[in-house]
Amino acid sequence: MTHLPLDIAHLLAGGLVLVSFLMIYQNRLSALLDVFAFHAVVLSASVAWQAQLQQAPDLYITAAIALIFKAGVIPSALGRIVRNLGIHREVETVVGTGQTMLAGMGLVALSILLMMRITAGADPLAREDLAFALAVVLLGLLMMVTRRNAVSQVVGFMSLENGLILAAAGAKGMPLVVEISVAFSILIAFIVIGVFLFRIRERFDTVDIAAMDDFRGDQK
Amino acid sequence: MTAIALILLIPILAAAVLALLPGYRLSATLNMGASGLTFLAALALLLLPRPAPTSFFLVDDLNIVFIVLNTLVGFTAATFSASYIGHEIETGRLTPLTLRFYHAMYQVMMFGMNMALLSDNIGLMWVSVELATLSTVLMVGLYRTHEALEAAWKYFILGSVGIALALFGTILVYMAAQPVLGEGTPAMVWTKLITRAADFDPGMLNLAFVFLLLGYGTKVGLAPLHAWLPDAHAEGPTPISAVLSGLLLNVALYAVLRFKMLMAANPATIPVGPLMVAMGLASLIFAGLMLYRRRDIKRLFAYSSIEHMGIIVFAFGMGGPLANFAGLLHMVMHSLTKSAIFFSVGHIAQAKGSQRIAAIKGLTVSHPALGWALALGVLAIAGLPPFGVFLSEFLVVTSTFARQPVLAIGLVLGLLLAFGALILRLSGFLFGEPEGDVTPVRASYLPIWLHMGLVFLAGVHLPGAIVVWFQAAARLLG
Amino acid sequence: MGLILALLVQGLQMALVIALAPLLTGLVRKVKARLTRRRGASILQPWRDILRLLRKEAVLAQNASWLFRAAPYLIFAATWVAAALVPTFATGLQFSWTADLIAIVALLGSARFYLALAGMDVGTAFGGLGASREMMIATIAEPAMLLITFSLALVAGSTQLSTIAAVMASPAVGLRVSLGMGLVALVIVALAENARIPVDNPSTHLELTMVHEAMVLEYSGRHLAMIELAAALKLLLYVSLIACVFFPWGIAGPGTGLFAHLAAVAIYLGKLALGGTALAMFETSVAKMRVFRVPDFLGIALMLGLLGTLLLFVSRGL
Amino acid sequence: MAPVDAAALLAGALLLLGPAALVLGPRRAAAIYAAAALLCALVAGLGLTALLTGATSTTVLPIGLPWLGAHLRLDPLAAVFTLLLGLGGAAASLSAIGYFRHEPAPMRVLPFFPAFLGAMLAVLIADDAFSFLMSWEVMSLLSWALVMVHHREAETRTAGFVYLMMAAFGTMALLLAFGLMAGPAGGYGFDAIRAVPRSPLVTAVILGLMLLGAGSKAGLAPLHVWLPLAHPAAPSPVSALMSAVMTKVALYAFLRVVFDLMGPAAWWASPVVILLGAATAVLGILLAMIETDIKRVLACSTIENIGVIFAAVGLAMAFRADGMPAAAALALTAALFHAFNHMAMKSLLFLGAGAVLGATGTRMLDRMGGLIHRMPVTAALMLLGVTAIAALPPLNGFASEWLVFQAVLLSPGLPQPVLQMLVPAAGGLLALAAALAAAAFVRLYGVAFLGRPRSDAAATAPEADRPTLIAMGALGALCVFAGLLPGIVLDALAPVSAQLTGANLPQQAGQPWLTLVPIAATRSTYNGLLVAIFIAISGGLVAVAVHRFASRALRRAPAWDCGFPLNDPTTQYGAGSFAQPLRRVLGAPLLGARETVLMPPPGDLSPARLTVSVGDPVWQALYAPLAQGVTRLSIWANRFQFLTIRRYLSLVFASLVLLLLGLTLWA
Repeated sequence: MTHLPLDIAHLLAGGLVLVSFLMIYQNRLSALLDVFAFHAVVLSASVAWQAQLQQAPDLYITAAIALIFKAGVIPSALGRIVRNLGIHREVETVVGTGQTMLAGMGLVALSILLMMRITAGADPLAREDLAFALAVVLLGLLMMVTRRNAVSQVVGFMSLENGLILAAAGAKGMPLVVEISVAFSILIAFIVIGVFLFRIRERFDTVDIAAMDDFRGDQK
Repeated sequence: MTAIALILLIPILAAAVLALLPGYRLSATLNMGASGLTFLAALALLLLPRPAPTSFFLVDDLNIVFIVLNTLVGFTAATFSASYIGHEIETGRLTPLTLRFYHAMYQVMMFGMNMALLSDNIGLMWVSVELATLSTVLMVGLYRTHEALEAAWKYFILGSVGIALALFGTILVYMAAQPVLGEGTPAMVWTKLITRAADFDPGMLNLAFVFLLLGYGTKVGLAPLHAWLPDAHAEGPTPISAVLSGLLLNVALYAVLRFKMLMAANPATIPVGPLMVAMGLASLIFAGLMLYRRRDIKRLFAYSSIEHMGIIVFAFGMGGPLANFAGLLHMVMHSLTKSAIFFSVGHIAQAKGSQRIAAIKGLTVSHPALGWALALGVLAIAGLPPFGVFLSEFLVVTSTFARQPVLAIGLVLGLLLAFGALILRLSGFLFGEPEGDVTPVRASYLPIWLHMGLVFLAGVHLPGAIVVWFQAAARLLG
Repeated sequence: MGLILALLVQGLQMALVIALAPLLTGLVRKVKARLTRRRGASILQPWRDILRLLRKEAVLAQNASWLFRAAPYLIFAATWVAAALVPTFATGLQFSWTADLIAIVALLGSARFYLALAGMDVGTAFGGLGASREMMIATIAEPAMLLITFSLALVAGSTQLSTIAAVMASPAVGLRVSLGMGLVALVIVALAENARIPVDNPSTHLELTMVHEAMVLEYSGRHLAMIELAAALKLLLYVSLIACVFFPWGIAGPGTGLFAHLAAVAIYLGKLALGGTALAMFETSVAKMRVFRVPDFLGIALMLGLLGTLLLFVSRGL
Repeated sequence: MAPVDAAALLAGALLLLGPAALVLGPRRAAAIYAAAALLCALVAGLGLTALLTGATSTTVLPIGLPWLGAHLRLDPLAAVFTLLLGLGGAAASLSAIGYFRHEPAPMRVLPFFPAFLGAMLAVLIADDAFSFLMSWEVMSLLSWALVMVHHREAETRTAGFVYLMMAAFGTMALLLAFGLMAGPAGGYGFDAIRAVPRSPLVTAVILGLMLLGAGSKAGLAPLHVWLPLAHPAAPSPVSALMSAVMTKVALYAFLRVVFDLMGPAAWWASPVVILLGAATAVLGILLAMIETDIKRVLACSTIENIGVIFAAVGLAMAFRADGMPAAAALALTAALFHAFNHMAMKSLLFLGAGAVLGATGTRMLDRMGGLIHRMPVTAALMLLGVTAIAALPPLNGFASEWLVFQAVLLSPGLPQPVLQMLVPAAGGLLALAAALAAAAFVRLYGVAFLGRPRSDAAATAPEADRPTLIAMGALGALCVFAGLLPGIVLDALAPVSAQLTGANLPQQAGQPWLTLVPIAATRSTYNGLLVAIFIAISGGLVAVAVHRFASRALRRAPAWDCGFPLNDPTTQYGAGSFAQPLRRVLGAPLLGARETVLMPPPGDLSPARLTVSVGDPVWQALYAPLAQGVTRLSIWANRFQFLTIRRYLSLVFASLVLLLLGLTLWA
């Protein structure tokens, strides 16, 4: 039995990390959404590959959800919002992209180091997969905290969640993966609806969270 | 088994019915009835012989405590809400439509929490916690004011991140278990995990626990993950504030405890006690400081919830039979007392037409019954006898000082900080010339007095059966 | 026999002190007059004054209450009892054990307490002025007195005056630094307690400077007589206290015969005369202090008392 | 039925009287207070019998700490304080019958008053850490409720807050102390605590915590600041209870732990207690000398007496540690005797102050005066009280102070030079405090009761109500009794000194003429009875003689006004002016009192002004900075309420990364 299948799995997982970096690198919303769609595609590919590896047909559903929902519906929906709000070419990072990239590097290094050092006992494949998944998760969080407006935070959250799905798919024979991915899709749907909601009511004319901070309680 | 089924089915069915049912009076009654039935089912679960754990559901000494408490407070909160929403309808802050939604969501939330507490499967537990969270998010935003939406949004984002982290932790636990227990469901069944935990890869468990602690800890409201809690409490309808403080925090705490037990079962893992102690102490002192500058009465008590969660986590972090017993007792006492406080606060806010602390003065003159009820609650939560909180704080402080003097001093300082702030505000609420509206309101005192009665009973004489029961649970926690 | 003699001695003592007290005051005045080149009134003059006052009608301020009328007798009684308990010429006093030195000081304290109250009863500025200053002085004089008592008690191993006198008389004691300090301190306290120059001037009625006289300003007739008598008794008490503690020679011990007692009386009279003369000479040689200098003056006594005590703690020999 | 069962029953009855009052309502108030008084009388009787028999009885109730139950115990030590509580409580309840007739909001007092008494009794008989602390805290809570009765005054609210804060602080200290004694296994029963041997260091820590815990309740400096606030704020019978009884309960806690539970303390622990005590005494009475609010003066004098008591207790500790049981017994007995006396005197004075407050409607001394004419009985009884508390023979205050001095005079026997140096100095401080007390109470009585009325209210003040007068009379009788026959009291206290120090004073009853002989007849004796008799006889004789043989004529005339008629009563010496000499002499150096005189230039007709600034230095030095610190911290922390969601997320993110890093390093 050759290592090829595993290497492909690694390749896809690593690819996901790379795409995460791409996302951090983007500072225009429209571009960001495109990259995210690509992120979802890579995810679904790697999930599908895992399904093929583990002979777990139900993972195909997860992959399908990822493809349709995350690569298709959500980005287009968000894209529409962004266009309607006319913030698609906005530059809205908090710290410069450079520092963010550096931080991202650090996070990836951290996650790899962590995996290598503490989970010496676990089986290597799972470990490396997990290292990548962890990296994606952390990068997603990083994106959430370094971006100003809600749309890019949503995107960051979704990339984070892609990392989760990756990890779940990588975990051999983990039950409920499908349910979890479904649940997460619902969650994200909620978020998007939330964003919609804030736009539909005329109260928040922008989705920039700073605008909402005026309504923070306990200031009276 | 049937009892479990009832505990889960009643809420979900009620939710379905309530979603369709117009007319808020009827649905309020139904809501109350359903919660009551759930409570009865929980009692049955407590009294009948325990069913054997399945791969999805589990009943043991630990979670039965949580379940009974959960259903009880769920019931009393529903009773309170019945009288609360009447007033809200009159003032027009809520519409019958939103109320229909509210009642349905209430039951969904109860369903989620009950399932989380009953689940023997860490995946199921995660799903149900998420469910409970989402339903509460929707209720926090119920009033549709800027503040409410902002609070809901904050709660939602932070909660979702927490959920994500918790899920990652869950996956890690599975991956730690999978080599030992084999693929598939068994590797997610807690009862199986705990038996073989010793053979798991400790590193994996450590990593998992970090994520689980942060993930579920966000829901527990531990500083610095607490940010959602005060606003969610302050801006949502008061029954929901009561349920959040009284129940949801416990559910999240329950999850943390389960995984702590898992860690404890594997000697090679990092000691999680110090971690929890540190977070608990941080939350306690931080919340103690925050209490001083609050202007909104509900936010005030929300921070006091953070403070008490800190104490509880501290106690569980210390471990040992005394501290665990104290932690468990403190959790129960806090749920009962804090929800009672929120009940009276809800009525007071309605009477005064404001939640601003500055607007609430001289209650013992203008609304004696409400005022003294609030006084009892606050004095109890501040750790004064003859109430149960005093018993638990007594045990925590004394047992800690004998083992870790420095920690105990930190604990005492935090307690004093919080005590000072609460008493300062309380004497403002109760005494001086009454301000604002002094017209009496019709309030439902039954839930308040029921809770305070129980808390008083626990403080003066804890029935032997309960002691044995709690001690068993404390032993489970190790 | 012993008991009878003791009782006799006790009674004699009480009669003696009351008889001698005004004479001592008279003597002091006489000597002062002489020292300032005046002839001065006879030594008996104080007695004459008292008797005359007793015969006069008492004039009472409108506002005076029963306390004002009762106080003089109370003050006199307290002082008298205190004076009666100080061994003058014999240590074998029947009732000396009813009160030790601390109690005697405290008795004088209660006399002062009621005098101050009486002073405030009338409701004029004078009374309060005198009372407040008197209490201020006493506040510093009393601790000093107590510290002196401590050092005496440390030497004698007792606070009973009879015992102290007996011990002091014994050659074992000898000359001690601490006792010297005690003596000086006691003299200062005595001056303050008896409202003598430089603390207070018994013969002034200048509002700004008077202390004791301000309190008794409203008294007249028999009440004034009582107060005067009490004051005289107090002076006598202090003189005989100093005498019995620091110069205990010649005091008749218990069980000694009648002759010894008579001799002791003679010696005692001599001591009184000496004491009175010394006081007079001192008073003529110093000037009255400002009221707020007095605490410093008494502070010396306090310091000396404490120092003496501490010295004794360091070594019994000092 | 064993005494302890009876005590438990009485405590329960008193505690339940509160809820009962809630049901019965204000119309039954008199009956409820009467019932409380009756129960307290029973408590006193019980305490006395338990003390005289010297027996110890224990029992366990199925409440309190679940696996332990509430252990109760009535031993001589507890019995003394039970007696004390009974007497003080009875008097206060009796006067409450009359006092609260005019209370506008009776239900703010009625339920808490009896329960407060019950809680104090519960503290005394508790025999395990939990029931002890629980009753302790209930006691604080109820007394707080009683302080808050007149909640409309802002100063009352401040007082209540400060009080409850200090109470909580004290309780925390006690919690830690008991935690240390109970050990990690949680042996909360007192018998278990006694059984454990402890190192000197541990006992020192416990002692320190007890000084904080019991000291804060007793009013030991620097934890005394709440007394002058809270005691005056409460209604007078409550002030009497708090000042006269509750401080003694704190003393009981200290004695119980230090002499009974924690085991022998090292000698070097005692100087701290002695010094604290002496310093507290001077500071307290100095404050009393300067305060112008009659109840504040009394509260400050309570601080002084607590100081005296603790100094004596410290002496007892020193003697005990150096193996001088007889001397320790003397010091301890002196402390207990003074505690008993202070209970009687202070209750009497506070009830009197209450009567004055009720009659004149003010607590300010400078609005009173001449009350001896309007309220003769109150005035007479108060005169007794001030004489007693000014430590003047032949009353009880002097007797106990005399004993304390006798104990001080035993200090040469101590081996340690430190103590030899320190004890006489402390003795000097105590003497200073005693002298100051005399001054302070001359001032209080002279300004309030003597002279001419300074306000219309004072000029038309009615005599106090009968129950209060009866209560005051009883207390006055107690003062006289304890003053004239101290020997009897000392013999009654013998079982306690035997229990705590293992030694006793010589039997007093056997002495000729009931003389007080603490050590030996040759060393020092005092006989209050004879002194009183002598004074009475000689004074009486002289009075009779004078009236019989000399003139008895009497004429009323206006007082001498230097020919400058100005009969405005404000020209009398008031509270401030009376205090002035001592304020200058001692207040300036010790309290930082400042006087500034504004003298207008010649020709300017504006009046000259004298402004006096004086405060409690401890407050400035300790509490104000503390409050500021907390405020600053809370302002700093409050920024975390107003972050953006992104920043909150960053917090989560940061903690996650931090933990992961920690994990990496740990591995």
